Amino acid sequence: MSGHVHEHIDSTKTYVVVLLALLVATVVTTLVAFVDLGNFSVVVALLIAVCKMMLVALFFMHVRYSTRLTKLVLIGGLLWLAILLLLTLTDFATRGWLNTAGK
Amino acid sequence: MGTRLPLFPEQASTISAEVDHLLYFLMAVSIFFTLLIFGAIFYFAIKYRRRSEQELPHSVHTGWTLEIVWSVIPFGLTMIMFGWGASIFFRESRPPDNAMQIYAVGKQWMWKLQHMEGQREINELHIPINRPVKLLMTSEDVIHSFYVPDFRTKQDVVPGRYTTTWFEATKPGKYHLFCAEYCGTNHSGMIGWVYAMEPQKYQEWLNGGAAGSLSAAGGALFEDLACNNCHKPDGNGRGPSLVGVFGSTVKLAGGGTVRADEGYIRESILNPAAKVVEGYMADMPTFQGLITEENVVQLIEYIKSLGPRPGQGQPGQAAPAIAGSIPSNR
Amino acid sequence: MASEVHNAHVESLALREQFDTEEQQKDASTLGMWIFLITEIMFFGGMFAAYTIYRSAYPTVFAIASSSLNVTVGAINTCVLLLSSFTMVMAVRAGQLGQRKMIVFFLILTLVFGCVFLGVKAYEWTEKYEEHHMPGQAAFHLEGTPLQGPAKIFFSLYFAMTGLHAAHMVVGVGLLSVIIFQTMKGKFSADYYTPIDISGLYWHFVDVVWIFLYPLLYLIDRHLPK
Amino acid sequence: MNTAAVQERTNYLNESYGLKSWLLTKDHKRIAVLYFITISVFFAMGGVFASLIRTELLTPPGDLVSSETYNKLFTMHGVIMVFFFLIPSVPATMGNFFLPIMIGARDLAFPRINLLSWYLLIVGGALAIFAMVAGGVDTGWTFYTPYSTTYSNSYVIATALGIFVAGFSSILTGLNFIVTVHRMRAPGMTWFRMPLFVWANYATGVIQVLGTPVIAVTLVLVFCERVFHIGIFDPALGGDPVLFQHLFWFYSHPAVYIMVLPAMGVISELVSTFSRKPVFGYGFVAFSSMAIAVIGFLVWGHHLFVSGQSLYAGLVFSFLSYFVAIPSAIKVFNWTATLYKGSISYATPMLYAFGFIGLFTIGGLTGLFVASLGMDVHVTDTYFVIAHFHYVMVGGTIMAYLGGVHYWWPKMTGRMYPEGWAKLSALIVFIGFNLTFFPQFILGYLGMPRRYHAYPDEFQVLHVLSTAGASVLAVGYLMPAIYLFWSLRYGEVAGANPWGAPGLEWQTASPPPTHNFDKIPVVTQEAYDFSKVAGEVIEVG
Ligand code: HEA
Ligand code: HEA
Ligand code: HEC
Ligand code: CUA
Ligand SMILES: [Cu+2]
Repeated sequence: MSGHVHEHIDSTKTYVVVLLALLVATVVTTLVAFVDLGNFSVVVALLIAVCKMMLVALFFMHVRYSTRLTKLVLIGGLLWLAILLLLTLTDFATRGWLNTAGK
Repeated sequence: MGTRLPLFPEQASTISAEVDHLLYFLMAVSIFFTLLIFGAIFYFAIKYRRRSEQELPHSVHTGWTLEIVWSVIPFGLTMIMFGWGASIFFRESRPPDNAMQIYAVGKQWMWKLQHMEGQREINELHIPINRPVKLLMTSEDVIHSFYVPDFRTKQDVVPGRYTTTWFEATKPGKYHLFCAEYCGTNHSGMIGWVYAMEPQKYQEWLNGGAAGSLSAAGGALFEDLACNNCHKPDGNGRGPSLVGVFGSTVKLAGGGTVRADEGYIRESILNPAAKVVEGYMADMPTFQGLITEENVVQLIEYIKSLGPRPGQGQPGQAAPAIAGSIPSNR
Repeated sequence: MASEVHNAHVESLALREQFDTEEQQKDASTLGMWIFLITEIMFFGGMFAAYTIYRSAYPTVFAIASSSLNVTVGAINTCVLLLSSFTMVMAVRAGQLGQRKMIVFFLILTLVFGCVFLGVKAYEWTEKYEEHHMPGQAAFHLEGTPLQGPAKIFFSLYFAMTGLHAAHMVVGVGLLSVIIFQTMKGKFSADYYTPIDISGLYWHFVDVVWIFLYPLLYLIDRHLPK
Repeated sequence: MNTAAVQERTNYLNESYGLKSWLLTKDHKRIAVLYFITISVFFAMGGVFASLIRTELLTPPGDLVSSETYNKLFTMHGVIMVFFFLIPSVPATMGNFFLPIMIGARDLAFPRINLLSWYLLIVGGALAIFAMVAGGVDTGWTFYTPYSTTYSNSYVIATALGIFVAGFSSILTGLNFIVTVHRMRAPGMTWFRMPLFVWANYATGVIQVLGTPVIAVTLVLVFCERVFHIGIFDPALGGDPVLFQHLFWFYSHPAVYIMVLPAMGVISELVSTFSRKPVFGYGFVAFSSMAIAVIGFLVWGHHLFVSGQSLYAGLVFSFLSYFVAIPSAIKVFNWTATLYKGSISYATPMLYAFGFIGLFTIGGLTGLFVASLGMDVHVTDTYFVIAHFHYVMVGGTIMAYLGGVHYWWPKMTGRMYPEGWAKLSALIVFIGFNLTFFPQFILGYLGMPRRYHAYPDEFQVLHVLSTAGASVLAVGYLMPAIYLFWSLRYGEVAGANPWGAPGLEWQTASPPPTHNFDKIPVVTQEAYDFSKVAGEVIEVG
C-alpha cells in the first residue's frame, strides 16, 4: 500500500548507538564545563549541544529520510531564530560605541 | 486662540531646517508617485472602461525591463532617503564637545531639570540660544520621551540608564515641551515649556535663581552620605580616590576596563558591585533607594569637579573606546 | 479487526474526507507537525534571546548563579530525557513494523521516563524554593554576589525556561497517554500509525530544547572557584 | 425561476440546520462565516472606541472622559482592532472560505484544527472583553515595560492572556494554510497556476507561523512578571525594558504584513476580474508577497529609533526597512499596469480596489518618511505615525476587505448586494477616510503627540476636521452593515459567476456545496485565463 512503501525502518542497533552517543556527549559536556577554557567554554558547550541536536533530528526524528520540504522547514526555523538573535544583538552589542549615553 | 491654523512647526533649532529639507524631498517623491498612480488609475479607468459585457481584452505581455525599471528607480530614491536621514541622525546623536550640559529626570508626570549652576526647574527649561545644549536624561519610573517639536528633537528617557539628546536653539521664544512616550494616566499632562533666551538674558535668569551649583550640592551630599569616609582625596580610604576619575579609563577587577562616564558613576553609586575597581574589595554599600536620581546627578557633578581640570564640566572626550562589547552604561 | 487487514483496495477507516490518499494525509500531518515545531523554536527563541542578552551583560553573576544549581541532578535528568527519546523512537519503530504490543511497551516506558523527569524537576524547584532562589520570594538571596538584581534575572530565566519546558513535557505526557490508550484499543497498524509518529516528533523536539537548556543553565563556567 | 433553483440545490448553508450544526462544523466555509460574524462584532466594538476617542479630541481640554478612561479607550481600540479584527480579517474569513476552493480542494488540510482556531479566537476575545468589562486596560496596544509590568494597575493580565490565546488561533490558521497549499492542490494546479490571493495567504501563513510565537512568549513573560514577580524586563534589577520592545516588534512589525498581505491578495483578484485581464507581472507579484514576508522580519527595529537602541542598530534597521518598500512598489505598479488596455468595470469591488491602491500608496510612502532616521526622530509617537498606519490599515486593508466582501458576497450567500447603495457607501468611505486621517499628517508634523487626552489649542482645527471625517466614515461603514444584511433576504439571486471571472471558486455553484465541487476539477490553464469565461454567461448548474 502506498502508505509505507517509501518508509525507512532503522535497525534497533542504530538507535542504540545514537543513544549511547548522546549519553556520552552529555557526560563530556558536563566534564568539560569544569575545565577552564575561557570564552571558549560557551562555544564548546554549544557545539556539543548542536551535535546532539543533529543526532536527535537526523535519526530519532527521521530527518535523514525526510522530504526536501521538511528539511527546508527545519532550516528555515533555525534561520529565523538566528535572525531574532543576531538582529537583537546589533543593538546590544553596539551600545556605547558612540561614547554618548543611550546611543 | 484655537483659530490659528499653522501647517509647519517653527524652525527654532539648527537641526529644524535640515529636517524640513528632508521633509520636502520626501514629500516631492511622494507627491510624484501619488500623482503618477492616481493619474494612471483615472486615465486607464476612463480610457479603457468596459464598453460591452462581451469584450475580452488582449493580454499584455509582461517583460523584465519594465519590472526592473520600476524596482530600481524607487530603490535608488529610498537609498537617498536612508542616507539623508542617517546623516541628520548622526548629527542629532552626537552632541558637540562644547555643549553645555543639563540634566533631565522624568517622573510620572513631570519633568525635572537641573542646571550645572544649581537652578532646578519643573516642566520648564530655560536655555540660551546659539549654544549647543546637551541633556543627560533618566527616569525614576517608566519610560518617558523628551520632545520639543520646534527643535525636531526627541529622545526616550529610560529608567535605569542615561540617554542623551542635544539641540541648539536659534530663535528666542517659548516652545512646547511634550512627553512623547506613553507613561500612564497623566501622560498628556507631562508637558511644559522651553524658553530660549538671548545669552545675557539667560545669564540674568541664572543669576536670579537659587545659589549653589550642582557640584556644590553634590559636595555637601558627599559628606552627608559619608562617602568621604572611604573616598579620601589621597586614596588612603577603603575606596579609591575619586579625583580625576571622571573621563578616565578604569581598570576592573577580573580584567577589562571601562570608561568612567556619567552612566558608570551612576552605576557605581546605585549598584557598586556591578563593576568593581581593580585592587579593591566590593564593599561599597549600595545607595539604591536611599537617594533620588537628582541626588545622583549632583554627586556625579561633584565627582566631575574633582577632576584635574575643575570647573570645566566635561573633561574632554579623549578617553579611548571601551574594550570589549559590554556597554558602558549598563 | 478491520484495520489489520492489509488489502490494497480497502480504504482505511482513518482516511479523512478532505484527502484523496493516505499518503497525502500522512504527508500533511507530518508537515503540519514540523511547522508546529518551528513555531515552538520561535516560542523558546524569545527566551533564548533574553538569555543571550543578559548572560553577556552579567557574565559573572550568571556563572555564580549557575553554579548554585545541582549539576548531578541536571545531568541525570538529561540522561533520563535522552532515554525517553530512545524509547519513543523505538515505539515509532514498532509502529512501522505493526507490533502493537511493542508500541504499548515502549510508549509506557517513555511515559515513565517523562514522569521521572518531571518529578526530578519538581524536586529541584522545591530545593530552589527552600534555598530562597525563587525570584518572587521576598527573602530571595543568592550567596556569593552583591548583585542580587541580575541574580534574580538569572533565576527568572531559569524558572521561565524550565517551567515552559516542563509545561511542554506535561502536554507530551498527555499526548502519550492518549495514544497508549488508542493503541491498546487497536487503532494503529503498520498502515496507520501517524499519530505515534507525530507525537514522537513533538517528544524529540522537547528533548532537543532540553539539550540546549542543560548546558546553558547548569554549566556556565563551572571551573570558577565557588 | 432562479430562486427555486437555489432553494433546491444543497449547499453548505442549507445542508443542515441548527446552532449545533454550526458550532461543531468542520466545513471551512461555515467556519469562515463564523469568523465573519465574530470579527464584525469586534470591528463594531473597536469602532465605538474610535468614535469616543474622536469625540473626546473635538476640544482641547480632556472634558468628555477622564484621562484614565481615555487611555483605556485607545488601548482597547488598538488591541481589538489589531488582534481581534485586522489580523484575522481577510485570512480567516475570505482566506478560509476561498483558499481551498481556489486550489480545488475539498477542505483545508486540518478542518478540526480550523474549528479549534475559531474557538481560540472566541476564548481570547472573551478574555479581552472580560478585561474591558472588569475595568479596562491602559497600557497602549504595545504593552511597553516597565509600565505594563509594574506600574499599570489595570487588567493587563487578562488582556495579555487574551492576545496570547488569539495568537494561537492565528498560528493555527497560518499552519493550516501552508499545509493545505503544499499538499491539497487539485491535479494540474501547479504553484504558478495558483491565484495570487492564494500566494498572498501562503506568505501570510509563513509570517504567522514564525512571528506569532515570539509575541506569545513575550506576553507570557509580562504575565509572569505581574503574577510571579519575576523580573526579566525590570530596570530595578538591571533588566532592560528595551529588550521587551525588541521582542514585541519582532512580531508586531511582521504582523503589519499579516494585516496587509492578504488584502493585497484580494486586490490582485479584484483588479484582474474587473479589467478582465491576468494580473500584469504575475510572477513578480507572487514573489513579492514572499519577499515581503521574509524581509518583513528584518526591520522591526525601526520602531525603536528613539528608544535608547544603539545608533548603529538604528542605521541597520532603517537601511533594511527600505528593502520592504520595493516589493510593495512592484505590486502597486503591476496592479496599475494591469488596468492598461483592460476592460474596466466600475463595480463596487473595483471602486474599493482603486481606493486601496491609492490610499495604500500614500500610507506606504509615508512609511518611508518614518523609516528615515532623521525624520522619524521628529514624527515618531506623533499623529504622523497614527496617520501612516491608519492609511495602510484602514485605507489599505479595510478597503480591500470591504472590496473582497462585496466581490465574494454572491458566492458566499447566493445573493447580490444592492449595487447603487454599495457604490455610494464606497464613495462615502473614501471621502470620510481622507478627511479623518489626512489632517493627522499635518498634526503630527506640527508635533501633536499621540495618546494625548488633552492638547494645546492650536491643534484644534485639524482635530475638528478629523472628527468630522470620522463621522462621515462611520456612516460609510454603517451602510454596508445594513444593506448586506438586507440583501441576505431581498438581494437578487446571484448566478454561479456573476462577474465572469475565471477562478475555480466561480466554477462551482453559489453558494458552493459542502465539499466545494461535485467533482474535483483538473486544472489545465494559467490563473486568470479569461478566454474561457468571457462572453458566456454561466448559469447555476
Ligand atoms: C498594514 C499595516 C502596515 C503596513 C503595510 C506598513 C508599511 C510600512 N511601514 Fe508602518 N506601521 C504600522 C502599520 C503598517 N506599516 C503601524 C500599525 C505602525 C505603528 C505602531 C505603533 O507604534 O502603534 C507603523 C509604524 C511604522 C514605523 C515606526 C514609526 C514610529 O513609531 O516612529 C515605521 C518606521 O520605519 C514604519 C515603516 C513602514 C514602511 C517602510 C512600510 C512599507 O512596507 C511601505 C511600502 C509601501 C510603499 C512604499 C508604497 C507603494 C510604493 C509606490 C507607490 C512606489 C514608489 C515607491 C518608492 C519611491 C519606494 N511603520
Ligand atoms: C485595524 C486597525 C484600526 C482601525 C480599523 C482603526 C480605525 C479608526 N481609528 Fe484607530 N488605531 C489603531 C488601529 C485602528 N484604528 C491602533 C493600533 C491605534 C494605536 C493605539 C495605541 O496607541 O495603543 C489607533 C489609534 C487611534 C487614534 C489615536 C489615539 C491616540 O493616540 O490618542 C485615533 C484618533 O483619532 C484613532 C482613530 C480611528 C478612527 C476614527 C477609526 C475609524 O476608521 C473607525 C471607524 C469605524 C466606526 C466609526 C465604526 C462604525 C461602524 C459600525 C458601527 C458598523 C457596525 C457593524 C456591524 C454591526 C457589522 N485610532
Ligand atoms: C564603605 C565604604 C564606601 C562608601 C561609604 C562609599 N564608597 Fe564608593 N567605593 C568604595 C570602594 C571600596 C570602591 C571600589 C570598589 C568598587 O568599585 O565597588 C568604591 C568605588 C566607587 C566609585 C568608582 C570609582 C572608580 O575609581 O571607578 C565611585 C564613583 C564611588 N565609589 C562613589 C561613591 C559615592 C558617591 C559615595 C557616597 C554616596 C560612596 N562612593 C560611598 C567604598 C565606599
Ligand atoms: Cu511621561 Cu508620557
Ligand atoms: Cu514596522
